[in-house]
Amino acid sequence: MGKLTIGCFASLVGSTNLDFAVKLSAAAMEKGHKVDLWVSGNGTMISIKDQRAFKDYSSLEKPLKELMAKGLNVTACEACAESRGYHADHTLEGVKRFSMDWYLGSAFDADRLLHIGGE
Amino acid sequence: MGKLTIGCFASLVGSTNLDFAVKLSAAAMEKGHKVDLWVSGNGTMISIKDQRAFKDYSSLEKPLKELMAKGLNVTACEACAESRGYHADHTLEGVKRFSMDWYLGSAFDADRLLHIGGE
Amino acid sequence: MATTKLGFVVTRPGYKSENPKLALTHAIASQSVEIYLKDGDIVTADIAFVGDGVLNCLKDQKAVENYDLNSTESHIKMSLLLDLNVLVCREDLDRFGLSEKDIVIDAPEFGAEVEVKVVPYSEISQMMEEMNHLLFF
Amino acid sequence: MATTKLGFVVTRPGYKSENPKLALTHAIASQSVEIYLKDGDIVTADIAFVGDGVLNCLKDQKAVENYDLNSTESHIKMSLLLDLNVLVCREDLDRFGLSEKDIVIDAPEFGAEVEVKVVPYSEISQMMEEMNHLLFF
Amino acid sequence: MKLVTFVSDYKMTVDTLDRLKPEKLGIILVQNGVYHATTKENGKPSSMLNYSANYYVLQEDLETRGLSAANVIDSKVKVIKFGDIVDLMFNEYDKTAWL
Amino acid sequence: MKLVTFVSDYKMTVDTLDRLKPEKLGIILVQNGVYHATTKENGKPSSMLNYSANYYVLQEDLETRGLSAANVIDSKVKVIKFGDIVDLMFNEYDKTAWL
Repeated sequence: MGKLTIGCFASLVGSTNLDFAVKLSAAAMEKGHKVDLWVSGNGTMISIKDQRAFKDYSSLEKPLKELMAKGLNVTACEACAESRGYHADHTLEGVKRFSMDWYLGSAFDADRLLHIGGE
Repeated sequence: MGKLTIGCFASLVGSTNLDFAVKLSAAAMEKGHKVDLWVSGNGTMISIKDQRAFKDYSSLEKPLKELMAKGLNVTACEACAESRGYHADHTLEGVKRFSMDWYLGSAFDADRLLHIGGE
Repeated sequence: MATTKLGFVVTRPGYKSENPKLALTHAIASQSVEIYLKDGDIVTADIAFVGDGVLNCLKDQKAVENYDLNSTESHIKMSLLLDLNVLVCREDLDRFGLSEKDIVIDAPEFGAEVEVKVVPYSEISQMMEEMNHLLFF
Repeated sequence: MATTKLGFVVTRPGYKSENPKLALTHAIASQSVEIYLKDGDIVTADIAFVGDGVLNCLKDQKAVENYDLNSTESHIKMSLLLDLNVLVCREDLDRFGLSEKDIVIDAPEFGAEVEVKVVPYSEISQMMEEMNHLLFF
Repeated sequence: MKLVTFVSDYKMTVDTLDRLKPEKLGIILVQNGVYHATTKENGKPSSMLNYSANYYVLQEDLETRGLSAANVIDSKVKVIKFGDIVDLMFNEYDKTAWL
Repeated sequence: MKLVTFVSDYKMTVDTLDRLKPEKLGIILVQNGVYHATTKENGKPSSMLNYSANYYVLQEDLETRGLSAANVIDSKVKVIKFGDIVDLMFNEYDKTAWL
């Protein structure tokens, strides 16, 4: 079994990129791989707690909590979060916040890396 | 002098669309026009208070406060904000939150409307 | 007693961005705008799908099943229930080899009495001329 | 004692999205990654501008003056100061009628000793082959 | 109608402009749309400049990208500021479109 | 290298794929990229299908858009699920690119 590092830079609600990242994480963990998920830029939106789940907006708090309970490692870019007003006290429990070098550190021993950039 | 309603749907930090909306609001107010600014989707990001101003990220809290003091009317889509975990107690003072019909109500007596959608 | 007409024009395919969906939810909000207006004043919303935007109209969208998200299809049906004018560009459907049978046309299960109108681009152009303001998504 | 090589490939023009800038700030973070690694292990970052991405390299960007935002130019210069390998595709510059004199090449005012390398696409392709992982922005 | 459109991207994903036939058309190049005013590919100007329209490009967005009025390749494109956009919107056109 | 690329848009703003010449190329169509597998314009399939590559399309993203395996226009495009993406990434390819 290997290690997959996913970096996702686009937003939760504005695009389905983060949905994709979370679903791919779940599928990889199901197959026994270890997964690190790094969110940067607007992707840090996933780190906020108490997002209200409406059916008109995608909502990832529940699947994310379930996956973290099973070992998914989620870290948000601290500067990207702070610049958006997402502070430590509003961060979803279990989500870590580090500077950008964390992503590169995770990549160091990753067998595969999927960087979701784009627009 | 007329009334300009601007609707901005893209994010503050991820694109310069909100920068554009704020600069255009300032220019219109300088010429004596009344301006309503509606933010929806990721654009609701502008409504959060205490965004840390780094030079690597665009920061609009200061110019927005100055313009609101001069009469700029800023309203965020409540559902879009709530779905992102942006709650009333973290909203920048002076920014209102209403449902989507507010934007249409503002358009009712607008002489000009600029809807910034796109990606 | 005045009317302001808004034209919502959807030019991009959906789901990757939430904008096509926001076009519909904002257009639907025209039904509750009266609280901001004087008696007798109204705001109307017409919706047009053009270009790659017509792909939003394919029927049988399984967004709830796959992403736990209301489908754009269901928002189009809600627009019909509320008697909004929903236009789809015939030339763009033709370009994609699509026809009325491929897209959402009616919503009897919602109790909607109006239908989606597949029209030549010239009619959408005419609609845009008649509007007071345009909103491109 | 191991090395992991990351290739940051910027394919889009800047400012409208923050992604090209994030490519550079993440590449620069390779200089502080040691805290997460064992002694002797390193992560390297090479940066390539290709396609419309080469437009990020134009010099004299007045982003601070107009948007109170550090320019992509200043991030490229910071990358040079940190001795990162920065490649710009010559064919794409040619396509736009641009040359070395139009783009950021060095950063003596930052004390940088290395320069941006304008290279044929084949060298960028070779770089991508040598990397362990690729990150497209 | 008199329509002023805002073009904010260099590569466009919509072809709306090809079919809009207003009585009067203005095109304001902003954000990465400014490259249409300054950039030739293989010696050819952008096809964005081929419409029968009045063209404008935003000075702030040129400068941010390391460009200036001197880089504008076609004299029909006028360099303007935010205040000019307001005047165009209110005095010369009646509807807007952000594409 | 053995490169698997993810295409998530219908209209692409980058031409990266034209120049990538890996030893082995996989293309996974996801999000609005799935239309490349299902949609003809004026009777012509997307030029995205012209590469010398192994093609895949994500079933969930087809279904979300009102499409299914029955709409896939070229038999060389294989309909897959998230679990299959994981296996492709780990077993068939060594690098990834999200374009």
